[in-house]
Amino acid sequence: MESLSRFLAFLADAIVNIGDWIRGLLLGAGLADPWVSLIMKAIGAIVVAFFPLMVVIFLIWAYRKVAARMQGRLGPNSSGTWAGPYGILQTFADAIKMLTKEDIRPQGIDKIPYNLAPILVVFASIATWAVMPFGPKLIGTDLNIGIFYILAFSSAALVVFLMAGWSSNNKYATVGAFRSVAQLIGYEIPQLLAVLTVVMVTGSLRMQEIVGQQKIPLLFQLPVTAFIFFLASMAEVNARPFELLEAESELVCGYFIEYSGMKFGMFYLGEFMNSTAVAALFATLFLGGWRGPWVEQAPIMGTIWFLVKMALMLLVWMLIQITLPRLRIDQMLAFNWKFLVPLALANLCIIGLVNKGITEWFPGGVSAWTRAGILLMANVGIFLATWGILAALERREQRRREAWRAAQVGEVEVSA
Amino acid sequence: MLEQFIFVGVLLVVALFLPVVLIGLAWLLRPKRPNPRKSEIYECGLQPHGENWVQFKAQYYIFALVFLVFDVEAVFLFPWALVYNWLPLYAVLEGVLFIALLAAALVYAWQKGALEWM
Amino acid sequence: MVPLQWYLVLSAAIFCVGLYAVLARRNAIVILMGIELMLNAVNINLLAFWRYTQPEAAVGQAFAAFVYAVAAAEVAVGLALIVSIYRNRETVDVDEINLLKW
Amino acid sequence: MTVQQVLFFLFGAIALGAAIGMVTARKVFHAALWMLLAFFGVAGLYVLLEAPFFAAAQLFVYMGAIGVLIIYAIMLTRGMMRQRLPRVNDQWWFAGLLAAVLLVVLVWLVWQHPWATTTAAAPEDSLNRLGLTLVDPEGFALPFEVASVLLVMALIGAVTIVRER
Repeated sequence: MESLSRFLAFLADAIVNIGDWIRGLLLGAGLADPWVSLIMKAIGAIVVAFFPLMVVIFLIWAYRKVAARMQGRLGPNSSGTWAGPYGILQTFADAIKMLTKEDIRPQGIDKIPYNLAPILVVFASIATWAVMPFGPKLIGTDLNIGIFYILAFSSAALVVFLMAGWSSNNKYATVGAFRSVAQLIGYEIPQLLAVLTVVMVTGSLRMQEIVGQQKIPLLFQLPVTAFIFFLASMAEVNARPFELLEAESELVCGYFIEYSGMKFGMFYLGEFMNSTAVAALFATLFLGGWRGPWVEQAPIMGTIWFLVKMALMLLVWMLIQITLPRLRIDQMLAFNWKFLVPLALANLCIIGLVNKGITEWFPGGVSAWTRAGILLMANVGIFLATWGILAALERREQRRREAWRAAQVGEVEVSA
Repeated sequence: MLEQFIFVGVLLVVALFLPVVLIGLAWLLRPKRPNPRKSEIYECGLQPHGENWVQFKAQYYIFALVFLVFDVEAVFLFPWALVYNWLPLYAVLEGVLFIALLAAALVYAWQKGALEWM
Repeated sequence: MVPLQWYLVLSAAIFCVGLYAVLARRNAIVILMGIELMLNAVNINLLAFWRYTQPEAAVGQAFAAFVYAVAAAEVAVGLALIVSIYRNRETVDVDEINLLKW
Repeated sequence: MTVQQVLFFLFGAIALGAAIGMVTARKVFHAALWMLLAFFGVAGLYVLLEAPFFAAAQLFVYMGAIGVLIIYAIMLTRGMMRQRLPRVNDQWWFAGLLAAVLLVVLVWLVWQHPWATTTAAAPEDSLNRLGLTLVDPEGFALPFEVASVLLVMALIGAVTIVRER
């Protein structure tokens, strides 16, 4: 009985306890304290770097399985060539295939950028995990610029796509790179503005602080912000309604058309890692991260809640991606510039004013629930108003276009 | 403050090593039999012709321009949003004015048709 | 602790490299890149002075932020001009852009 | 030599080496990539200066936005690449001389001046102070708004210049 309760206490905060155990072991071996903390940091970094890799290995299998089931197929399974129960070993088989595939270097490539690009893609997406809060005490490092650090790395990674596209010496790759960067930079703006709204309401850039502020998850306080962030990040990770980066029928494969073997694998990996990171980010910013019942008693539950919320977001991501067809590039850019960005700007201003107004008009202070209720109502108002205005604008535009077309009838040449 | 960045530094090194190791492993395992037909640039099976020079539209540049303006705006707005809870109302209004001016820029670009995909 | 002089010398060196790019290169885009490099050198100086003289005041940081705004405005308009010149004259070589010379 | 000094030399070497690479690069695209590497080195220096916000902003604005803008501009003026022109103009030796003289003068000035530095640690909340200063009417409220106006003007000007009619 005694040993069982000790085991349970160990299990309640398992990851921190294992860390303490290793630290004790190293200190016992006679190492100086700064070296021990450096080694601990290195172990932590390796764990953090391998976490998205592990998730991706599982995610690729889950994606294929879910997609197959939704399309009435079986997907990877154990019949035929054996791939483990439910085909769970399929991803490993794919990995082995990629490892042993010939790496074709096309002629006329720009060697150094060409070889550097696949490395940097994975580099940038692992780097964002440094500040992701996995649990109450489990975080790589709680930087005081937290969320801005993540945005900075995902923004700097854009150049890598241009590097890959241009150095491939291929028309499709170049066009693909330029198009995809046009898409990504567009959708980064609403994402940025949504994050700004979150920072404003929680009053911190620290990831743990943002999680700590969410007694009521921000999804229920700022649904419009969550909506903007979700759509923008869907586009950022190149999920299907916005999947123009690798539109097979138009651009063959986008900017990484000339890559093969493991270098292609790196782009593939980077894409799935980014999806995972975005799901984790959404869970942290809007669903309360590791917050949930029983976290006080057993901190390990926090990590489990975090993983559950992340998995939920990934499932939503998969379902949307598998169901919807692709947009045209003009539709997609118009959706961003003419809907999401104005909405995000209006949202930022109005939430800022309303939230400050609550503080100004109720000098006694209000309960968190009242504030959340008022913010929610303001959100609904913003959404309806924006929708109305944009619909009216679009109708006007439509009329103008029809009038223009009517005027064109009869002329021989119609400009494209 | 710098101690916090040790972890970032270590993670960046690990993050650089991971893909290098994977690609290096592939380099050891893979077959290497290049031939000129194989290393041709892929153009849907046709003979590639010309360089990868394509006429680009200035539209791309305009999108990047608007993005740049909003990015720089973020550098100013993040410190503002961080201290938002301590600010008096007029300081919040200053921030809103800042955003409104940028919204005006967006409206200008929209009205000029710079945001259309041509 | 790194002495302040080291930062100042490094930023002077980067500034001079940028200056050389501005004065000697022919491609207008590289000239703009040189200006960006010079602005970066200035920013290193601003932040170094902030850190080493008045870390409790935010003036140095505020100036660095304004340098970002100026750099962005400069590069946006400068590159727009270059693109426009290229469209009319098919060149971005500053030695050939001599319409105002006599 | 402390760890900080080693890191200073590392990032300083990246920044300066990449800057020199940018100046000497033959292709414009390579010059742009060198420039991005120089920006990365400078971001490392900002971390050493305990201004992590500016390090992130460096990645965010310079590598993300300005880098993309410059590469787009290179692409739009791509026809240039086929002409084989010398990289530098006829006065390159004079420019190099001028830059070298300026460097010597600046280094001399920096070394002979007794800088009054403080060893006080940077405050943990320096970013909050920046935010408060930016909207403080006694501080930078006016430049803050003017920065916005400047950006708007730059956008309007650039869109007017570059738009295809």
